[in-house]
Amino acid sequence: MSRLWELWQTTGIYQITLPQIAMIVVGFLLLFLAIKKGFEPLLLIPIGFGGIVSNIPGVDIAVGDGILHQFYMMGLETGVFPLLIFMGVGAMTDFGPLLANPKTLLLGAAAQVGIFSTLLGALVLTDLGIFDFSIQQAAAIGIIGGADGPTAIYVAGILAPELLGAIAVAAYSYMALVPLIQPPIMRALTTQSEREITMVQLRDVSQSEKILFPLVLLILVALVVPGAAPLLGMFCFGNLMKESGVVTRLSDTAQNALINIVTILLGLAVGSKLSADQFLVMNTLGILMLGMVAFSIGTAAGVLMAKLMNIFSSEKINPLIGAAGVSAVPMAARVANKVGMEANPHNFLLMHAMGPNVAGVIGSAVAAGVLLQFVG
Amino acid sequence: MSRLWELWQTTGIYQITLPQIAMIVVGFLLLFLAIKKGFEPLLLIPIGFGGIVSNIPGVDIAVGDGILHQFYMMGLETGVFPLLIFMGVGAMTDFGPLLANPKTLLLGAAAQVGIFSTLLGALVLTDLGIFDFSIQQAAAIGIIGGADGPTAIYVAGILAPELLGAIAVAAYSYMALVPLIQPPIMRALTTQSEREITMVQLRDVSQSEKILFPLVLLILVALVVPGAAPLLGMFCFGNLMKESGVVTRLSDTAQNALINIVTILLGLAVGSKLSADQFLVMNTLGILMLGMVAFSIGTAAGVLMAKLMNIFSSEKINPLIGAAGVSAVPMAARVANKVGMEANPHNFLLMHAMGPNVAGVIGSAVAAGVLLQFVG
Amino acid sequence: MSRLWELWQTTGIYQITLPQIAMIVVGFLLLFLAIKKGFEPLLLIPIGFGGIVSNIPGVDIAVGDGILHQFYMMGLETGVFPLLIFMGVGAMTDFGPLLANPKTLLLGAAAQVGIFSTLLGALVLTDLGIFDFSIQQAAAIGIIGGADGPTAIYVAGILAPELLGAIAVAAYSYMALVPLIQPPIMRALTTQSEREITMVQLRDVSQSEKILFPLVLLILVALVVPGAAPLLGMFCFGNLMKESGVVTRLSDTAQNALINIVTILLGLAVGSKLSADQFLVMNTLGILMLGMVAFSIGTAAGVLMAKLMNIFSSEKINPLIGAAGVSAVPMAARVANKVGMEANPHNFLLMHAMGPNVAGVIGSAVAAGVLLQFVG
Amino acid sequence: MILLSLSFLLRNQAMDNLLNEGLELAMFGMGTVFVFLALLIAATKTMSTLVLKFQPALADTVAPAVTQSNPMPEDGQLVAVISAAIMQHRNKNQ
Amino acid sequence: MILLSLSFLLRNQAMDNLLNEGLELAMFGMGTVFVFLALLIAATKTMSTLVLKFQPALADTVAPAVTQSNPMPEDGQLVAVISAAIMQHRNKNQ
Amino acid sequence: MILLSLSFLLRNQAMDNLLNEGLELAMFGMGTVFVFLALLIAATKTMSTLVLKFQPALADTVAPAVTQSNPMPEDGQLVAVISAAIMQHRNKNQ
Ligand code: NA
Ligand code: NA
Ligand code: NA
Repeated sequence: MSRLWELWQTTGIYQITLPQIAMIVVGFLLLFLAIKKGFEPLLLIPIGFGGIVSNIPGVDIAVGDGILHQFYMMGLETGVFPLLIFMGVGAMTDFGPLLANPKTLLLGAAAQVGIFSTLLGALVLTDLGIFDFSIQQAAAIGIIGGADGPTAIYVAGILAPELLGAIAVAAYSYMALVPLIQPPIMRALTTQSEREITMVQLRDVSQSEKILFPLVLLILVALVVPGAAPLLGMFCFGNLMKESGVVTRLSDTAQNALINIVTILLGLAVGSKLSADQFLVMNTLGILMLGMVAFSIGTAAGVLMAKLMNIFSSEKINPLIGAAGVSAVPMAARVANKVGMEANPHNFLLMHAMGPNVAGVIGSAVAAGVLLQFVG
Repeated sequence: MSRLWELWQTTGIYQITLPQIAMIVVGFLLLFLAIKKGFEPLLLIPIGFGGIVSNIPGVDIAVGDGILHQFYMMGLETGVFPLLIFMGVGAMTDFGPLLANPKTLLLGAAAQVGIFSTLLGALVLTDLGIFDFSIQQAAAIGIIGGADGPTAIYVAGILAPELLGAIAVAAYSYMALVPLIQPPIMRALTTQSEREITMVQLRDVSQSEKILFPLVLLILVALVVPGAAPLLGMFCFGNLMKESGVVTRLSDTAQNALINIVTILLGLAVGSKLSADQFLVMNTLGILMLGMVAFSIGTAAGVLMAKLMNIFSSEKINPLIGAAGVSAVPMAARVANKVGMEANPHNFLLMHAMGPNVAGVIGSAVAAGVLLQFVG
Repeated sequence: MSRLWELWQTTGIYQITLPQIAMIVVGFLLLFLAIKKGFEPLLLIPIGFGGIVSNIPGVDIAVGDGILHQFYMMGLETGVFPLLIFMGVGAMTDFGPLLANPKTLLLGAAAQVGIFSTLLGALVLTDLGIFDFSIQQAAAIGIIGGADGPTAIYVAGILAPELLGAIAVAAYSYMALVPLIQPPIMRALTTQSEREITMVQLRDVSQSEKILFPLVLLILVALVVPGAAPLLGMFCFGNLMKESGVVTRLSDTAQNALINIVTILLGLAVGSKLSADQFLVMNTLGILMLGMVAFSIGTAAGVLMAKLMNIFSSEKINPLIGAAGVSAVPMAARVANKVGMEANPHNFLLMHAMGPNVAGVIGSAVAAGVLLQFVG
Repeated sequence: MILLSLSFLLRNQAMDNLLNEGLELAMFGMGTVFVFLALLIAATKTMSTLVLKFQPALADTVAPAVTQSNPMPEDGQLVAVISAAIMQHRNKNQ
Repeated sequence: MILLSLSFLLRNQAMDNLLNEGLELAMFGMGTVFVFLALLIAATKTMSTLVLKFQPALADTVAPAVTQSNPMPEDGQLVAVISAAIMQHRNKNQ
Repeated sequence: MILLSLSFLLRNQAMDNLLNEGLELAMFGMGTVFVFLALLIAATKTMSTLVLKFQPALADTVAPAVTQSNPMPEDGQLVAVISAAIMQHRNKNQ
């Protein structure tokens, strides 16, 4: 009988705690959102599943020798996984629209206001005693506003690994919510006639420009923000492999087998940070709130910057594409296009919005570099 | 001249020992079986080749900084390789037939009798002084009866790494021999009329059920056998990726590039455990014998369980599909189909046998979880 | 203001040194050669790019926790990357032409004279006080003459990691320059009538011979040069996977996803050795010079060996295919074919040259094994 | 002599303990496997019944939602669930 | 009481320091982002202008060179650049 | 002065040792490469001869055996070989 009692003690029913149940429910919710609602399923399925298994009691999965903890140590503690994903994203990125209209880079800069105001917001909430964030943690939270998954995970892994789970969940959830978060802000800050602005068709960009751009970007990073070199270096490397046209097999692998393998492992590793004792803290609420604020401010700043540029420039920009500056590639560009077509059904903004969209990736990686350099 | 003598001393001809020659012959035999006889070539080619190079004298390949030892430390010592393979297998598994007829899960349970009776057999042989197995070793040997390669390797890697080579060789050899081991047992335990039983066609299973099944299984694992969570967690994760339909690129990679890479490395790593001094011990003979016993008992138990279920149920099961409960996917299911068609050429049992076949994977993973929890 | 000054001090413009600028220029030159001139782009793009980012000041990329240093520690320090590439190359190699005319193996042996005379050359230059190479370094430099990238990287990684960058750059640059280096030497050492020699068509080789060859080679390595077993073991394993025909999925992965992933990581890791302080040393000049000498002597030795063989054999060999013995697969074989067609437009030497070409891979791996065994 | 047979007995006892332990493990093991798979049968049947009951409703929604008609409520759900969980956890720990 | 309010003041000072640091970081950060992207605009435009200017010359050479018509000069270039760099480096360090 | 030239001599001796070592290595190395590849020629020719001799027998069996007509004897072979090896190993170590 005493043996049966011991056996019973090994079961999950006996050992499970309420917080663990709560986190398993959160994990299932993430799976539900990913599968049924199409919320960034590539990341949220591994993260959600990883979150569930990390809260199974009585077995080490997210700690010690557990498989998810091994993935975490292998790829997040070291930064290898987000950097490899960034390389793959680089190999998938087409800088053509940006090269055709380089001034849209400024929209990608403006949208990063979301990062820094959120950082300040986190510190103000700490000042007010509502939450308790260090400056490193505030910086890691701010980067959610970059709307770029691997950048957020890379920065959080270095500056605030204890918040990694919440930051990744917030970043990917809000990226999936871009079609809901952005349109009201975009409409509120623009007039009907602004939304109707049509833009001149983009010129063709030569292969040479596409090959040289990642190298120009790399040099500038080296000279101005070395702290952004790991992120943007890998990004430019991926893009150069693609555009050079002479290493198709490497570029294909970076865009497929390699990025897929790393995505699976990274998602599970992030999931290991969804264990109840790390995730169910007040700070998580703050992160979810601040992340939403970051997206909203970034969107607003992008739109307003476009309006500002229109004051000084004769060639008008449709301010809706400013919202695409937060990155969230390619969702935010699609949203700009959709809201634009509501105002003028013949106005196709998609390609125009792709410029600020990829500019936003560069912008947030630069912001990440600054943060890593100063508080890392 | 003394230099030439030194040179001669570095050659393999000078350094090689009889046991090393014997193991190289064993390695060639495994290659022969894999290539010429089609014995589980995906695993036995890397294992056999790894075994050969591990017995080359005068160079560190299976020890120290040797490449195969590095693969071993990287993937078997940590459990990463078998778990990633299990994820890939999950992404390849179709639970449809099982969902259409869930009671066949009991057949997958019954076949695990092979595991536990072999465990006992190993301890009895130790009691009789014929072999010398600890309870951990006995458990690792028993799991051969699970007829599931990655499960056996995962368990052996934790409970008895010193037996890993012999256990893996036995598991894959006997899995390849399923078409020879099972039919006589199946025929001996069934009557002609039992073998002729035709089964009602399986109902169609909806996508929703297929998505929910891995999650239901996962919850049950969490609540009842947390020790099985690493194995079944990765398995369910792979299956969910496949069935969710929203992460096709991840599922494809898990089923192809990733599982292939890991199979190569895992096979070579297992091969590193075929060095003469670890493999050429009396216990290896015991393992080969007991492994055969395990398969036979598992087969018998599956068949008998099906007959037992027919006593209590009106909807008759063809007892041949009980033999598929040992797993050895999909070989055992094919064997059940073949033996069934000998009795009744119009009786297609293949799909019916797939249910117990995948149930056997779950059953042996649960058994593995129990063993890891109690003697790990 | 003092804060602005601090900010300025973090920029690359402030921190960069002349040697770093020089190395960044070298990196761009490698990219230029790879992209515009088609110089071994699969390796020189990652190496060149890695070299550039490794010389960005103020950020750890090639040292400490930097991503490229992690790749280096993961794959070059351990030897894993070059060995996995060798496995993939094995899976891509067709030994058919070699099996049809096995005596061409001697041409692959002769071409290795380049390795050992370069080794001696490096020691003579040290003796003369011009450079300062240890015997390990001299051996690592000599192996450039093997004209085989992964072999050179594997050997340099073990014998002289401090020279790895220069050796890899020299090896791949000269492999790309084979069409320029070899023809003058080939023409100088042969008469017009020798270059016109036509060779009898190669016999068909059976599948059995192709399966058995890697095994025969492996046994011979085990018996004679165990030190070559890691390199040739992985090579034979890849080839056996391909020729066995029963593990197509593993062979395909070894030839594609796996080798591509490893090539990216290996190239970047080699690039990490192009940091100014390691690369901008006098010894690098010596390596570039000696590497050229190694290629030239290897070419000459191959051609002369073919002429020597013609003295003793009735079945004449076109001495041009001797030059293919340096390996540089398949470039050197194409060069032999091209020079042959200049002499006789109807003389197709390509398939005949593939024999010594792959023999050269075996030959330099054996030479590498000897060097590792005696000075490793 | 006595010592020898005693040590033999002791050895046998140790062995029998091992056998006993093995028997216990085998019983608990098979028991757990059967209980687990029986529970899985029940759970699977329940799941299938529920799914088939709501099939008309589910059939069209289960397909990967390419259009995100109205995901907001669910995210509200997410934030609500997480918040509730944190609150509960906090109260418990105080 | 006095101590308490003092500690509160001190805490606020520490807090204000944190806020100040945050403000500085935000200003420098946004500044760097804007300066960087503005420089990138300039660099990109310059690059594009140069490329378009030499386009006729570049157009055909940029395509991956399958034929290596005359690569030697470039390798000479490589060796020359590396040599020059090493010499310079050496002279500087002497 | 004497010391200097002595040290120069000593240095040269050390150098010559290095050169000698290098020469030895080069000779042994080239020797091994040639011996190895000569043996490989012999082994390959023997292998090919044997294969071509038994080709009719081998031709159809070498193709990956999809059907496992009668693999049992071979497994018997495997167990027999392993058993024999273990026995031999054991006897030797006793
Ligand atoms: Na961004
Ligand atoms: Na099983
Ligand atoms: Na070679």
